[in-house]
Parts: sequence; structure tokens; C-alpha cells
Amino acid sequence: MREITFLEAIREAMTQEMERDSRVFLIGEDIGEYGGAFQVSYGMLEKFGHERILDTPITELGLTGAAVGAALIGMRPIAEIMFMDFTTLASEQLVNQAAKLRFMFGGQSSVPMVLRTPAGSGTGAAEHHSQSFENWFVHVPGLKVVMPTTPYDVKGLLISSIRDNNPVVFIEHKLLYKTKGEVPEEMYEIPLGKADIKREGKDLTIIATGIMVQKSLAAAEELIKEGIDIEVLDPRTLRPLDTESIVKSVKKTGKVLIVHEAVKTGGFGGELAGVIAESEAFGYLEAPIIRLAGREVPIPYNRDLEKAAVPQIEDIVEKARELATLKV
Amino acid sequence: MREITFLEAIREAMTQEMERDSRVFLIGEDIGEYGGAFQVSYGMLEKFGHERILDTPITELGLTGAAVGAALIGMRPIAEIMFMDFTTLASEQLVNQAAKLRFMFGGQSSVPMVLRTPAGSGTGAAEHHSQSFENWFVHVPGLKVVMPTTPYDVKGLLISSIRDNNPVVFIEHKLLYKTKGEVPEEMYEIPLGKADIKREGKDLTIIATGIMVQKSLAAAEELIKEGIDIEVLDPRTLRPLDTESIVKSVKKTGKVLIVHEAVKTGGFGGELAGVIAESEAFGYLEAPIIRLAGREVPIPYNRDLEKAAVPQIEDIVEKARELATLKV
Amino acid sequence: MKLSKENAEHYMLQMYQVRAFEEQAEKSYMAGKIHGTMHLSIGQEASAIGSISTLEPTDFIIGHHRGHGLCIAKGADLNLMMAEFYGKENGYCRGRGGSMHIADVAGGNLGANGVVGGGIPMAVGIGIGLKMKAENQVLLAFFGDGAASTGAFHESMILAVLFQVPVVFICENNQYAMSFSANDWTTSKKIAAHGEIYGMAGSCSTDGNDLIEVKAAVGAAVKRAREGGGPSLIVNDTYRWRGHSKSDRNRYRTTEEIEEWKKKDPILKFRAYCVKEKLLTEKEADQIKEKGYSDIEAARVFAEASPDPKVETLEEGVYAP
Amino acid sequence: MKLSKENAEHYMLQMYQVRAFEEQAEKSYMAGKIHGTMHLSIGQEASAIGSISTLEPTDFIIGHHRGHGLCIAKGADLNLMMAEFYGKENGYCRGRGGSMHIADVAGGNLGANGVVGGGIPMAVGIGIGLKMKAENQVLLAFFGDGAASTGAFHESMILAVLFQVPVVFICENNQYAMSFSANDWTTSKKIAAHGEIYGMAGSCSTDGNDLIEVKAAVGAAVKRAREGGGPSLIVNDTYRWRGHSKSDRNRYRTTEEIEEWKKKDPILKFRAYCVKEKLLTEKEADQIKEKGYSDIEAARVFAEASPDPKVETLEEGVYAP
Ligand SMILES: Cc1ncc(C[n+]2csc(CCOP(=O)(O)OP(=O)(O)O)c2C)c(N)n1
Ligand SMILES: Cc1ncc(C[n+]2csc(CCOP(=O)(O)OP(=O)(O)O)c2C)c(N)n1
Ligand SMILES: [Mg+2]
Ligand SMILES: [Mg+2]
Repeated sequence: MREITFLEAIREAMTQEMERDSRVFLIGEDIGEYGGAFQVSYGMLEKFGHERILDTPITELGLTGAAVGAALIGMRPIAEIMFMDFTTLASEQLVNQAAKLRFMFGGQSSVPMVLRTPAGSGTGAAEHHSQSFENWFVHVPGLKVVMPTTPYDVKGLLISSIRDNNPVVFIEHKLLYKTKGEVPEEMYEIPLGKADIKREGKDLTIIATGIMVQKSLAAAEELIKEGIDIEVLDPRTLRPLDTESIVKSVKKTGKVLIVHEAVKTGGFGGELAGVIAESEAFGYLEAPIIRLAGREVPIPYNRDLEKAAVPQIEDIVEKARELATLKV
Repeated sequence: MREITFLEAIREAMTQEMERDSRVFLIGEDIGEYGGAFQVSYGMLEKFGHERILDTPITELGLTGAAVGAALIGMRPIAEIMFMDFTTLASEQLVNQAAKLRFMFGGQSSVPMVLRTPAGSGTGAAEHHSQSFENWFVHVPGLKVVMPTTPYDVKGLLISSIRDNNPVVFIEHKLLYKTKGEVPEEMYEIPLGKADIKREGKDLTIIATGIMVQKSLAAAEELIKEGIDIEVLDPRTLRPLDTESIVKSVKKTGKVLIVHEAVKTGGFGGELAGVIAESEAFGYLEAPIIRLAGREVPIPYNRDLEKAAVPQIEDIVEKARELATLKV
Repeated sequence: MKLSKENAEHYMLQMYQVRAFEEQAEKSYMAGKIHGTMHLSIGQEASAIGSISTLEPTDFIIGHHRGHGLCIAKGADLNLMMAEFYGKENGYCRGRGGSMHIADVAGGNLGANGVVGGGIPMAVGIGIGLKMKAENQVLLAFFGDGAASTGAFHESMILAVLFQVPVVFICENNQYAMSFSANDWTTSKKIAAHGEIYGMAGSCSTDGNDLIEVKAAVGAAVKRAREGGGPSLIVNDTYRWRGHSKSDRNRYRTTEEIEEWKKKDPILKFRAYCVKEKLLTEKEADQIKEKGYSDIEAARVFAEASPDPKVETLEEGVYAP
Repeated sequence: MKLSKENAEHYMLQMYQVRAFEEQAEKSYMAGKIHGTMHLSIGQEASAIGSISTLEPTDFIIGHHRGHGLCIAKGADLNLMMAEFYGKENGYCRGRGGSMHIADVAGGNLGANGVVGGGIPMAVGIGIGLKMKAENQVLLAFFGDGAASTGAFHESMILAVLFQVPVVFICENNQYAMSFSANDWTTSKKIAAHGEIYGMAGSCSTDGNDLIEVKAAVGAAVKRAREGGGPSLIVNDTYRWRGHSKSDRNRYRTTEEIEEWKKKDPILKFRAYCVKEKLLTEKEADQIKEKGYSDIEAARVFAEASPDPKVETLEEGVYAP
């Protein structure tokens, strides 16, 4: 099958949906001529014109609210926040309005919108352009939160997100943009709320999100050489979470390592730990639930420090080995 | 000893600190003549004048940033955000600036400020005036997060927060404002990062935050009648967390129930579960770690629905009984 | 602009309904039948009704926390509205929203909001959507003088002009944001002037207690918006008679000031106008008033007899299917 | 306003240092010695240096992402600055901040910022603090034309006027916010006009490529602020020659436009002025230029020889003791 990049898969999903459904449009900063800070929407202005590619000045709150309002009357906007760090400016509209309007109005309306945003470190852009806030939005009933990890997944998940009748926060790790993979040309949906076992194994379950899925897969390849057989589970959708798949995998392996890039304290790993520790999988646990996640620091500029601030393949190998070989 | 309300204790802490230290000032909406939406600062304008009680128009981002800036040059501002729901508008300055400036500038500066905000449901104020976002701020290195639960604690913790050289998010549950308790007139500090065992017990540890501490204590009184002896642990400071006290208590009782008002998914209960499940207490657990927390809905207006949306004493009694009597 | 008798009767009735609704709301609250808080617009009726009288039924409004008048002006069913105020299952929002969040989406009322400035960015997006749908509809977006100080306002004005949305932004300047006086905020008198600089043609202030003046100003802006002339910003100067909400102790203003404004009662003003213009006799006006109050009494009865939501349904309706 | 020879030499040197610093930055990046991104202010030097030349050493500035010129103008140590750019332990921020976050707190530079508009609310607070300390200090707060569209700007202007802070807000209008043209944002030309309406006396625009004009305008505002006259808003119209950052492909503007602006090079303009006014000879100017470039070369050598931060120290310095 044809191989394209993660970034191209996003562009293709948006383009195909815009061709299919005239209610879909893009709104964001520098998404027109500039093509988006990461060139995700490059070329789309030529195709769809200024009527459907709405380039805005720097107005995170305003443009997010504009997406909410348009969705409220039946459009299907895709808003882009250039860096996830700036969702701090947009969260009022996302959290108080988009997430709540339907419930607050007793079901009279819905807010079918997608807010796409690049997250994560690794580009040397330092403290204000590197954060991962997924658990903030997981904490908000009314929102859905999607974190795709492969070109194939990102296309199917984005199409589902656009077609979903609820506000979806769609988080793209920057270092995934140039990764390549097989992606069908036709449109397809990957249902929100379904985890994917990216690698089957029997000794230990790694639950990883975003870029950590790729790093965990690489770690698993290392460890199989030592005879340690790792299962890598990618939730893909963080809210709603596919608890069933998680419980099943942990019951099978009896051990679990949670890996994410976001800061450990208060992060999504806690939610995963909580879900497992209160489930029937608890009785099957042969070792503590271990979280390997971002260190308790802002993301620094210096390249070595930046790397040290988030889990790397070696860190995963080490923790996974330790846990897999632990006798309790 | 003299009894005063939680609200009066806050006012007294602020007043005494302002008398002691001329760098301390208040900034917020309607904190002057109006006395604050909950009358916390009532009377302080007369005492300190407009120079130190800075009443602002509706500018959550602006006033929070103003506190950050003033702190940056050595003042000690106390900013009030009228309802925690509106920290969504202020979080850019809190999360990207206040929390990061010191690290980002390699230690050249510090940001000694307090952001006080009333949180939680129970006042019939519905979706936009009832939320609990503590875990958002727990997730941000550089911030401290304090959630006091008694008049005595709130005074000592607020004094420590004002004297702390870091940005502190200080979360006050509205339903606590009118609760009464013994509070010394003199100034005293309660160190940040120290949990408090609010009730000793041996059968089960309840770790509760905010108003849930009071509800858990009431539940414990019910259960002792049935011979179930509950330990209630109040972390008081959520970041930094007193992991040691938590682990110790759980090792002692072997069972743990986590109770908070914020929505369960993505909440601080996950962090607590994660901390316990990866600690040495794991080996002492005699039952799954259970979280009892806010339901997966915005806070509704109707009184019965509003109550049903967050844990009540009966819910705690029931869960605690179930867990305490569980044989695994 | 000359009103028809029919319209005069209609506006007069709506004004009394709003006044009666809010007086009733206050009574129900005092009687302990209602929990929470509420924001009354008594004294501001001309702004809501004058503005919304310029719309077609297919047009839209989006409101703010002080929104009872806006709802009624947009034609809300008084029973469903009162039931919502009482938190009942058959209220507009199934009792989930209450006073601060009433919406009547089918009737073109896209809802009140508890966040000051919360509706303004959405208004831009609604305008974008209306433009894309090209059905010639217009939106009125209401907010208070306090909301004009928010960042949401500034960003939204810029976007509204950039995308030339068919939206009329209406600032109901009732002189205070809680205790914060519009005179303290040094730009208060200048909100409309900002509008001009943002590039909104025809931004202006009105005597917001004069229904006729409000209707004329908003009507012109609505016409311009409908014809593709883009957004406007209109400031209706008015006054709230009651405290900000139930927590208000009125420490920031004098009784004299309140009394002064009460003399400018928008209802009496409109009534006098109708009588002078021979649109209504005093007797007809009295009958309308009576009808207004009895409509609300009927709504109260309806609301109090209505069922509460079932607790088992709590988690319904968070997500759309 | 007549410059002293000493000042002329000083500003000329700073201009060349800024230009040289950024040319070096670009080279180091191209050579793969630097990761991340950077924002060059080549073409905007007069705005930074003209503005900051009006300050006393005890005064403060707060900057934005395009801040190299501001740092140098405020008297930064070039070695420590370059070391920071290289992410080294002995850089101003111990390599934690990099290009976008250089601060020199002891020197009164309260730091650059990666969030557009991020420094503006802080500026108000710094102003509040300075007023409370009553040591007669002033703050210059820099931001771009793009930042003027943010809610942070609007809220901050209102608060600045309300509290009459000793702050001069300086909008460096380089015509674009990334690809977004100041002409597209319909109020771009009107930022200073907004300032007037907010109630900032003496808000104005300058030819931001003319150091003398900038200095005069900012100087007057600084004087007013120092004397308790409150905040001002000044817009320096200028142009960035380079792309927005390393990701820019310059699709949104023409080569002709860039070439047109290059003819208005602020360095050549100031140099010509100095020669005309007999403050400098051509030869002296050449010597200054040479010194500027060699200072930067020395800084590069210093930076490249500097140690990297130790990974073990990662978690240091998040919290103040
Ligand atoms: C963002 C935000 N900040 C603060 C509040 C608390 N609050 C509710 S209404 C209000 C005053 C609003 O003033 P204005 O916009 O003039 O409307 P009015 O109440 O006068 O009708 C305030 C401060 C809020 N609801 N939202
Ligand atoms: C809040 C926020 N939104 C978006 C960005 C991405 N961004 C960085 S610089 C920039 C343009 C800024 O324009 P302007 O303020 O005019 O400054 P200039 O870059 O032209 O110097 C943008 C959009 C950001 N850093 N912060
Ligand atoms: Mg008002
Ligand atoms: Mg610019």
C-alpha cells in the first residue's frame, strides 16, 4: 500500500472531509498561505479558498469560540491551536462552553467541532512550545480526547472526530508529523474509544500514549532479544477510554508499565493507574503499577536537558526490563 | 480557644500578613467595596485603602498576569479569581509564566504569589460556577497547590503560602466558608507539603481533599457505630504531595478509598492511586484502590441533580463499608 | 419610525411580562422555592425588547447571565422558562441550566451564559456559520459593560470585522459590573468609539431606556448586517434597579442614584409614548399589564406543578449520539 | 534633540552588535550548532535601541520572542547572551531558556517570552510594583503588532490606565504576525488610536526605522511615566527582513516588498544621520562596525567553548527555596 507521512494523512483526512461535507471548514492562525506552522494545511487554501480556510490573527480564545459558535448552528469546524501550550488561552471556550452547552441546555444543541493541536517536546522550542496537557481535557466531561500515533490511525481517527457530534480535542505529537506508514487513499473511520494493541506480548503490558507508543515499540524490539515479550497497548482515545481492553491485557500479562510524555504528577498515567487498580485486573497484578513519564520540570531548551525531561527508548527498556523480571 | 469561620480565618491571615509585610497586596474583581463575591475581603478596603486593595474590571488573564509581574519584582500579591471556573481564562499566565519563569530564566527570578479561588458545587450556581480543577494545576511543575479544609488549617496554610517564594494556587471550597472552628489569634504557619491525619483508624484509609474531608469525617462517625474504624488523611497540599504519610497510612490499614469532588476521570484521585500503586504500600494492599469522586457530568442546576453529581456522606459510608468489609 | 398598534401592544406586553417574571423570580427565591442565584434585569427592559423587536423569527440571539428579558423578547414560552427557573424536568433545559443558562434553540435563542464575555466569541462563529449558510439570517449578541473589558471582547471584535459577520453586538451598559462602575473603567463611555476603530460602521450609544431609540439604532444595524454590510457595536445605556445578584449589598452606590434612575423607568416611558402617540389608551395599557402579570402567574403555577428531573437521568445528555 | 558623540557611538555600536549577533545566530543554526528555532529582528534595530536608549540603568524592560535586540540595547553581556543562545550552562538562563527566553534580571531585562502577548499582563504588574516601591523607575514593555490582537493586550491596557502604571507599551509593528499582515487586521493602523481611547495620553506611531524619532517619542513617554503621568502606547513601524522563524517560507509577501524595506535599513539611516550631523566620520563608523562584529565573534568563541549543563541538574531550580 501507498506510504505517506502522518502529516499528509491529516491533510488528506481534512481535505476529503471538506470535499464530502460542505459544513466542514478550518479556522486558525497562519493556516492559509503559510500552510500552518507545521505545514499541515499547506495547499488547502488554493483548493478551498478563503471562505473555508479561515486565517485569523492571534486570538486563541476568539478563534476557538468562533469554532464553538459555528458548531452550535450545525457547521463542523476544525480549529487549529498552533501549539498546545496556547490551549491555556482557549480553554475557557473549550471547557466551559463547548463541553457543557449540550448538557446545560438539556440536550437542545450539540457542538460538533474538532480542535487540533500539536503537542510535545523534542524540537528545541523550549518551555512555551513543548507541553502536553491531554489530561486537562480528559478531566472534562463533554469533551472527547484523541491522541493518534500512526499515519494510518491519524487519518481514520480524524475522520471519525470530524464526523462525531461532540467537541473533540485532537492531539498531534510534533515528532510524529514526518513519520511514514501505509495509509489507504479511500476514507475510513476508526471508532473513537477503541484501544489498539500495537504489539502482542505476554510478559508485561506497556500502556503508552502519543509518541511513547513508537518509543515503546522500539523498546519492545530491544527486549524481545532478551526474551522479554512485551504487549504495547495504545488507547488512541483517552476520553472515552477503552477500559475493557486495558483490563483484559493487564489480566493477561499481570504487569503494567504506563508511559507518557506529559509530566508524571497529575498526568493521564494516574488515571490509567486508577482505572487498573480499581478494576478486576487488580487481583491479577504481580507487581506494582509503574508510571514512566515526563520529569517534574518545564521543558528546557538545551538539547540534552530536553531529552532528559521525557522518557526515551533506553528509559523504557530499563524500566520494562526491571518490571518484567521482578519477582514479588 | 476562640472560634471563627473559615472565611474569617482567611481574612485574618491576609490582614495580618498585610500588616506585617508591606509587599503583600490584594488584586481581584469586586474585592473592595463589594467585599468579594463571598465577602472574604470585606472591610479590608477601609483598612488598607485602594493602594493595596486593587479592584479590577473583569480581566482574569490581565489581573493574574499583573500578580505575576508584581511578584517578579519582589512584591507578594494575592490574586483572587472569583470562581475557579474562570481560572480557565487565567491559566496562560499561571501555567506558562508564573510556574516557569524561575526555571526558564535559570534561577534568576522567583514568583512569590498566591492565587486564591473558590471552587466546588453546592450553591445552585450550576455549570459555570461550580467546578473543581485542582488536578490541572497539580500537573504543572513550578506551581504549588493547596486545598485547606478547616478554619485552623486555612489560616496557617494561607500564611505559609503568602510567605512561600513560589506561585501557590490556593483552593477554597465555597461550602467551607461558613464552617467554624478554633483558630489562634496569633500568626502561625502550617508547612506546605505536610498531610494531616484528621482521624486515626485502622480498618481503612480514606484520603480526601477539600470539603470531602469533612464529609469523610462524618461518614467515619457513622461507621464507627458499626465497628468500622476509619483513618481520614487530608493531604492539605496537593503539590508537593506528602507521599510518605500516605504510604504509611495505607501500609497500616491495607485498604484505601480516595474521595474528591472533582470529576473522577483525569482527577487528582488518579494521581493518588498512581502514587500508592507504585509505592511500597502496593504490597500491603488487601483490596483494590477505590476512587469515589464527581460524576462524569457538568454540575447541573437542579438541587437534587447537583447533589447527585458529587459524593455525599451516604455515598462515602456505603463505599467505605463495602471496602472495609471486603474479603479478598 | 411609526409603530403599528399591534406592535405597540406586543412590546408593551413583553415589557410587563419581563417585569412580572423577575418580580416573581425574586418572590420565589425569597420564599425558598429556588436555590442558587439570579440576575434581574428590572429597569433594563427597553434594551432587550427594543433590540430584539428588530429581528425576524428565523434570526438568532445569544445572551448573557442577565437574560430573562432577552428570552421573553425572543418569544420564549413562559411556562417552560419558569419551569427552568424552578429547575424542573420540563423546563427549557430539563432543569440542568437554571436562570443563568436558559436557551430556546428552536426559537432562535442560543442561550444565556454564566461566564462574562463567554458568548461573544461564539457570536463570531455563529456569524461565520450564518454567512456560510447564506440564508440571510442575523444574530444579536448581548453582553454587559463589564464584558467589554474582557479579552474575549477584543479578540471577537477583531474577528467579527475580519470575517464581516452578520452580527450586531449589543452592550447593555447598566453602569456597573457588580460593584465596578463603568465610570471607573476609563474607557466605559468609549466602548462605541472602540467599535468604530475596530472598523464597525455605525457603532453608537443609545438611551437604552427608550425602546423607540433602541429599536431604531439596532434596526439600522440589523438591516446593514442582513445586506452584507458587516457587524456593528451598539451600546444601550441603562440601569439595573436590583442588586447584581443575591449576594449584593449595594455598598458601591447610593439610594439616591437608584431612585434617580427609577424615574427613568423604561416601561413607563414606553407606555407614555404609546399613549401620547395614541397607540394605546391608559385602559388598554392597564389591561396589557394585567395580562402580563397573569401570564407569569400561570407560568408559576405551571412550574410549581412540574416534575423534578429524576436523579437516575443525571448522566444523560452529556454527549450527543 | 541633539545626540552627544559618546551616545552616537554607543547606539551605533549596539546596532552593529545586534545585526552581527543575529547574522551569527543564523550561521550557527545553519551549521547545525543550534537546535530549535529563532526569531531575528534584522531590520528592526532602531526600534529596540532607540526606545531603550531613553532609560536609566535602574529602569526595566520586558520583551517578546524577537528579543535579541532588546537584550543588547539593555546592556546584556554578549558572551552570556550567546552562551544562552547555544544552550550552555553559563548562559544567562543556564541553557534552560535559549533564544526565546533570554532574561538578564540584574541588568533590568525581565525576559523574553514565547507566548505572544505573554509579557503584556506582567508589564502591568511590574508597573504596579514599581509604583508601590516608589523608586521612580519605569518599565518599557515590548510586543509585536500580532500581540495587539490578543485579549491579553486589551485587558492589560485597561488595567494599566486604571492603575496609572509607569509603563510605556511599545508595539514593534513589523507589518506581519507570521504571515498575517497588519493590513489584514483592519485595526492595524489604529493601534495607537485604541491607545488614546483607553486613555493613554500621547499614544502615537513613529517611523520605527528612525532611531532619532523613536528616541524622541519614547523619551517623552518615559518622562511622563516617571513623573506620574501614567502609561503610553507607542507603535514603532518597522519591518523584519528575515522570515518569521526557521519554518517560514515567505509565501505571504513579495521579494519586491522586502527589497523596498531593505532600502530603509535603520542602521544605514542612523549612520547617515551621524555622519551628516558630524557625530561620526565614515571611518569611525567603519571602526565601530568592525568592533560590533568582532565583539560577536568573541562571544561565539566564548559560547562554543562553554560547558553544557549537566543532565543530573535537570530538576534544579524549578522551585525557589
Ligand atoms: C469571566 C467572569 N468573571 C467574573 C464573573 C463574575 N460576574 C458575574 S456577572 C459580573 C458582572 C458583569 O458585569 P456586566 O457585564 O456589566 O453585566 P451586568 O451584570 O451588569 O448585567 C461578574 C463580575 C463571571 N461570571 N465571569
Ligand atoms: C499566544 C500565541 N499564539 C501563537 C503563537 C505563535 N507565534 C509566534 S510569533 C507569532 C507572530 C507574532 O507576531 P507579532 O506579535 O507581530 O511579532 P513578530 O513575530 O512580528 O515580531 C505567532 C503567531 C505564539 N507564540 N503565542
Ligand atoms: Mg453591567
Ligand atoms: Mg509583527
